[in-house]
Amino acid sequence: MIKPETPATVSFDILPKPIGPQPQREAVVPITMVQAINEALWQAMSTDEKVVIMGQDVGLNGGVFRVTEGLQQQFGEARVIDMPLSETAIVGSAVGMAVYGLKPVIELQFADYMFPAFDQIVSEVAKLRYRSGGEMACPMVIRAPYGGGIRGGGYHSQSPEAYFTQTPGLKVVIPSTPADAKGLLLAAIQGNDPVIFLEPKRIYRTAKERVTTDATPIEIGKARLVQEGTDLSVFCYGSMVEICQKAADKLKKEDGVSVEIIDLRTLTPIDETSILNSVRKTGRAMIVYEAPKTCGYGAEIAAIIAEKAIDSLQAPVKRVGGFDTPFPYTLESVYLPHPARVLRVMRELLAYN
Amino acid sequence: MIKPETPATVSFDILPKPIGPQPQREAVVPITMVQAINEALWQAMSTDEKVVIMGQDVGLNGGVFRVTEGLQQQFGEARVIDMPLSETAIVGSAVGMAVYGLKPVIELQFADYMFPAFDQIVSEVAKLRYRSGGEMACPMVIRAPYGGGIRGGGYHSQSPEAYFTQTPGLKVVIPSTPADAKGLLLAAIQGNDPVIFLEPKRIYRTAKERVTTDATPIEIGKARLVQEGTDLSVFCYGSMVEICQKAADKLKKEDGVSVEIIDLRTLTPIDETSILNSVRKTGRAMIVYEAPKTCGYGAEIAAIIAEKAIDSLQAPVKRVGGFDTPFPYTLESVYLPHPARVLRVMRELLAYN
Amino acid sequence: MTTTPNTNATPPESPASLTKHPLQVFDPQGAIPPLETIMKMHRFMVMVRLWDDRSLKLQRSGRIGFCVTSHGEEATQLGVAAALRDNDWLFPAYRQHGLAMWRGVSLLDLAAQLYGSADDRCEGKQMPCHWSFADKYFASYSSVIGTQIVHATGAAMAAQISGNPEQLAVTFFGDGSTSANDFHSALNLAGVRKAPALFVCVNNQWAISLPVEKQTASETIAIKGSAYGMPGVRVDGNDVLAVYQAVLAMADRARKGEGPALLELLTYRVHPHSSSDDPSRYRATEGVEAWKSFDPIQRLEAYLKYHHAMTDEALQAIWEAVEKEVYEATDEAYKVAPPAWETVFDDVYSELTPQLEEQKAELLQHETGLVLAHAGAFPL
Amino acid sequence: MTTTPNTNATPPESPASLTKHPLQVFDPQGAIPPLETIMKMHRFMVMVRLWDDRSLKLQRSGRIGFCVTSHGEEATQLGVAAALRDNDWLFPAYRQHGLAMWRGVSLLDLAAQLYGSADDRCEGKQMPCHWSFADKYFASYSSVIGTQIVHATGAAMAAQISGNPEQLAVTFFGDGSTSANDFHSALNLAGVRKAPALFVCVNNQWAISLPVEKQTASETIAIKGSAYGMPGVRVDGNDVLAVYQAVLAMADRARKGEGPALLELLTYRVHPHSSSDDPSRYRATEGVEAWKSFDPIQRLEAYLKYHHAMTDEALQAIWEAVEKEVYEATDEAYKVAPPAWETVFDDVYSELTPQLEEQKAELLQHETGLVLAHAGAFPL
Ligand SMILES: Cc1ncc(C[n+]2csc(CCOP(=O)(O)OP(=O)(O)O)c2C)c(N)n1
Ligand SMILES: Cc1ncc(C[n+]2csc(CCOP(=O)(O)OP(=O)(O)O)c2C)c(N)n1
Ligand SMILES: [Mg+2]
Ligand SMILES: [Mg+2]
Repeated sequence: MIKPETPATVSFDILPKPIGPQPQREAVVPITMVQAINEALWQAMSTDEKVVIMGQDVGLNGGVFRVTEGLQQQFGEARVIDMPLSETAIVGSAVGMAVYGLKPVIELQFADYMFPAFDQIVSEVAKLRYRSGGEMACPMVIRAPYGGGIRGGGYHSQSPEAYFTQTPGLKVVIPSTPADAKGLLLAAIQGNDPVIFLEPKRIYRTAKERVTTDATPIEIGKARLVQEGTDLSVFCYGSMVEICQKAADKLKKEDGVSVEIIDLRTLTPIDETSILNSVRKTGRAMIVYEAPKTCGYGAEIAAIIAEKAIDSLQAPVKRVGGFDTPFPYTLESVYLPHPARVLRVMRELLAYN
Repeated sequence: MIKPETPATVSFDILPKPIGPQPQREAVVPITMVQAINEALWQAMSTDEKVVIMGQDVGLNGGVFRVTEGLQQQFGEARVIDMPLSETAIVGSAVGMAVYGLKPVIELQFADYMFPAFDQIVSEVAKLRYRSGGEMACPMVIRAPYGGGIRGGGYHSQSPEAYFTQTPGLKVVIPSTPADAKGLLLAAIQGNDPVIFLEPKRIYRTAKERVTTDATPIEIGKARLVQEGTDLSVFCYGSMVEICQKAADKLKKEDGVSVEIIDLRTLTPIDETSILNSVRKTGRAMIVYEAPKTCGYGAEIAAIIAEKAIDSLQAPVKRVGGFDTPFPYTLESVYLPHPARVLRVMRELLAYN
Repeated sequence: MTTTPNTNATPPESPASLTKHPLQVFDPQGAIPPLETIMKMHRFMVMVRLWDDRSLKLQRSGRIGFCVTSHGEEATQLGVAAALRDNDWLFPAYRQHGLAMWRGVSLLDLAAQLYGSADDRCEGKQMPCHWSFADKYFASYSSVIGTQIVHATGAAMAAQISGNPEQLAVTFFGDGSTSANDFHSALNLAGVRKAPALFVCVNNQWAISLPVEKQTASETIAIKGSAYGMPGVRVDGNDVLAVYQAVLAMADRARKGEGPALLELLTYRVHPHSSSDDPSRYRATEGVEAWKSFDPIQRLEAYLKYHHAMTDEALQAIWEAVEKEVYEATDEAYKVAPPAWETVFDDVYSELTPQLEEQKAELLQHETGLVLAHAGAFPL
Repeated sequence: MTTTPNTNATPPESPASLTKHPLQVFDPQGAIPPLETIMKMHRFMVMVRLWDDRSLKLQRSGRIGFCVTSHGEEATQLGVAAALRDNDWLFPAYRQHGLAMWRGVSLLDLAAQLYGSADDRCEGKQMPCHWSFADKYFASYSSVIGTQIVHATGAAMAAQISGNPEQLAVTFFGDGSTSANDFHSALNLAGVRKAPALFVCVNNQWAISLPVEKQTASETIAIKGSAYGMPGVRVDGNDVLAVYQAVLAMADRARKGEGPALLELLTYRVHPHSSSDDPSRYRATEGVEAWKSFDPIQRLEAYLKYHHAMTDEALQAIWEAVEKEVYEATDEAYKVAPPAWETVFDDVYSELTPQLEEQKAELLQHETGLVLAHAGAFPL
């Protein structure tokens, strides 16, 4: 069917323009994930004036985690918008903006507060392209800090990724390093689809690494090989990558065993090829995530392996997740997968015959 | 720690009382799922005056599917409440009612419209008991017709069960027969926990069976053996049970193969024992559900099998789900798992060596 | 609390008691639009009426599974349509096809959507009457009550940001929808940003079986504007010129940067809620009859005749011509086949993901021979 | 739209410009409560003040990870508390510990919650200042802005249904929270049902960094009542007797079945939003200083002295006695150990599910020997 051209709706005469050049930094000096994301936003806004930032306290306050620091001063109140206390308003109005032709990049203050906007995300953002037969779409990025480890209790610590990975129409991205955060966020903003971009707040400032100063996107849809190994495949993402690395280091040192760690990084679309290749190589697989174990994203990875790599398996597929409870306050470090728990399960898997 | 007794808050002097006895029917005459649910509601309201029904159009109109037919006439407007068009208001106010001591039974018009109430369900209903250290709770039942097959398009056909099965604090129940619908609903209303009760609207009126006239609950947490078999285990629920039965019948007739079908029926808590026993017996397993395949509830079942019954497996664990797309309108029967597709996958599994 | 079940037998507001002074402009001194425009409004109101009649027949005869109609609410569509500019964005609900017609969407396109055929611009992805026409600035409505309202706020903010503050976003929703989360979010945000948006509430006094006085205790819908710092205007929604006037005034204000407005167009849902609804269960017929005698098309025709702009015969000719158009389009579109199976995977994303590629390949490899169940009516 | 970043340097509404005629009752002719009650209010206002100071110190010294304070907002708590009955349900947010104190919750119980210790009645499941005391009809607040508002509507409906229409449900929320979905749902439903609920908005003019005029364009918060068919009353929230009066009047009305009310208590957030917030990033200090001179405790003490009800020395003695209580309780509670590890599985459901049994067994079998990271502050 030939469809009528949608007219370039209107002219875009966006004001104000940036007031100054992007601050320079030394490429060799390692930066935090917060800095990397801030830089990605800065660069995206500089190169595409249709990029607009919206959220609570993102303006003068620079966001409660300071991720949007300096952006309103630089790009003005029209493009860095402090929103009223309604996530429905934030996401819903972003749909209208995207339909109009802008590219909204939303910050929701905590991933726990995606739920008041859940209907707009799942019913509207995810499905607008489909239901309109492709005549309309609402590419946008919804950023939210997620996960535990900062003593934020039940409503500042949740990991809601699986709510979104089961929603066709959304892409779901979770970086685990500053460089990935920058590159993946740039790709998300440049892309044509809505992206849920979850940021592991626990490692917002704890790990630093060198990040390129230029604006090079990292392709969405590809996992990252953290370390090669031969005896066991560990799939993880977000702040769990570091936890798995710690456990693997210990295992290497104490048992001389070589673990392959894969940072899934883009949860939708799933990089099945990397997952299956690794399992076919090592014959043993486990998944580590901090959301409640049951029906979490790890279930999908286990299911894919059970469906497509069963012949290679020399042991059960194991999941280490959070408990099937709401997120606790005092006992959060009991709840969260920690290196010792991961290590124990690694050993169980390796001992399996 | 010894906690202060919460006083029986107040007297309950609920008005009006029922105006007449429950209509009699012949126990031998088969009834539909709609009738069975209506009867369960009637009986629950008669025996426990704290049971209150709330929803859109549940009063004079008897609900858009007529499930609450006659209840307002019988129990009055105070206990069968027509609510304004806000699912947030419905679920949120039910939390307050439950805290007060009533037992709300909510009807949401379509499962697709659970999303505007998602925050109240996931943040409040599911977590109130936990976060208050058990001092408060909000047992209630949230009923909603779900699933496809009635040409309702993308927003009257979704299967959102996995959004709830990954939410600790909620129980999730899906009946597939009139008798189960009645017994499980009675158990849900009598229980002390919040229950998401999803009703497969496609078979609301298509299948009839004999149902006991008395109010006997069916325990939540137990799967139902639909038919015994030796060669292959099929796990399913809701309207997919019938689809699987059709495929199994054909397989029996044409290939002489014996399929075991298990209706999971209560998705949370999971009846792992029944699942694992069956797989250990047959060595082959598949899961059939109509929600999008990726990260659907079937992933959890596959993961459990991969984790705990890997040694018994003689073939990959297969999932037949809806496609990873929003629910379509014209092509819904292409989208939905149908007996032919299920049969094909059964044969693939059985042929696997 | 203990009222008897039948309190809503009388309609909440009968035409005789339009007491809260809604704006009315059936007065030739008023700044009504040129006769040409009025005639065009009339023609499209007739088209909506006949389209709805035809849809219901198509539904009854099983050609389509479902429809919603807007009998008696035609003035709320064409009065607004005529007062807007062609590039003002529309964020309608499911009873606003009159605006699509006014904007020039062909009846063939509309009919293809009813059938969900291969010609349907939504590719058969949405149920009947949930159309969208991006080239006409007519946005897609999901089904989820209220969500479109906040989209309009966003589009209006986008117009502002993009240096086009005179381009409006206009959204439609019912009285029932004012209870939805998104109504609140949308109006509050628009108020704060002084966004060029118009919020048009078609108060037809019912939300399926719920009468408006059980929907909200606010005295009117219009008064809700004050909660968001915007004017609320109550208009006789069966008076197409009043609707036109009110929209023009509020649109003018918004284009000048003076901010959004809430319009309450008071009308009545004469038909059942949808092809699946049976109002005899919950409302008496008196209200319906009363409002039928207050019909917006009849009122407009009486006006045209009184002012000698039209004769009975000329009007008759319009009805006949439009009816022919409607029948031809719906019959012609019926011949088109459904979309190809593999289109079910299109437009989830801008490109197929590996998972969708795999599922598509599986479908094409294994299932092309199947004959699947088709059609059948949506049962509610 | 293109205002410079510093427009909100001046506070939106300084005490000198309380122009919209809020109710005030610092007039001895008025029907104020007995002196005894006023004295009790005073004592608890002092307790809240000193409790907050102490919490902040505990946070700064690393004993607790987080706290929220209500400096300057004490009258909004005790004025309401004193005007209610003991079995009226409370659905507070996170700045209402004064009501728990008034109802007789011990400082030890409050302190245990700050530490999340084994004595915490929430079993360490919630972050500091998110307490609940079911025996005092003091409901649990999640953290998710606004959700409690609609719970109150439900509890009020339940009271009605259960034949106790004189028992109120009273909820608290901030100016920011009026933008939330649940505010809208709650008030609309309560209006329709004439539920015996009071909606108390503590308008402290800030939602973290957002000043109230960027939160909503409505002229006042009180005016929003009209959208729901209920009265909206604007009260000087730093005048504890005005608060008391207004609540008493609206409570009376609600108990008589005349329906719910919205109360706007105008005050100012003198402290940072929470222990994690740095207001110097987004607001000037003038507003804060102005409002400090409008302090509710000082005003009450001036009143008490003017009427010779108290001397400076007597007041001083109260401050000292209360401070001692606060320190003793917070020091005593600090000695209690955290909850046992396996309690992490309690109270998800009324009983453990098989999955939780399994996870608990695994924890107890394998992980008792571990030493896990502890404490550390909530960084925002
Ligand atoms: C969130 C949500 N809840 C419930 C429904 C079911 N539903 C469809 S239309 C309708 C009534 C709408 O009433 P109103 O807004 O007054 O519009 P009208 O139909 O009168 O034009 C309801 C409850 C829905 N579509 N979405
Ligand atoms: C749904 C949701 N969104 C965002 C937040 C983060 N947040 C916590 S408090 C707050 C501001 C609340 O302002 P207000 O309602 O005025 O209460 P106040 O803090 O002034 O007492 C925000 C945005 C939250 N807790 N919940
Ligand atoms: Mg209506
Ligand atoms: Mg505030």
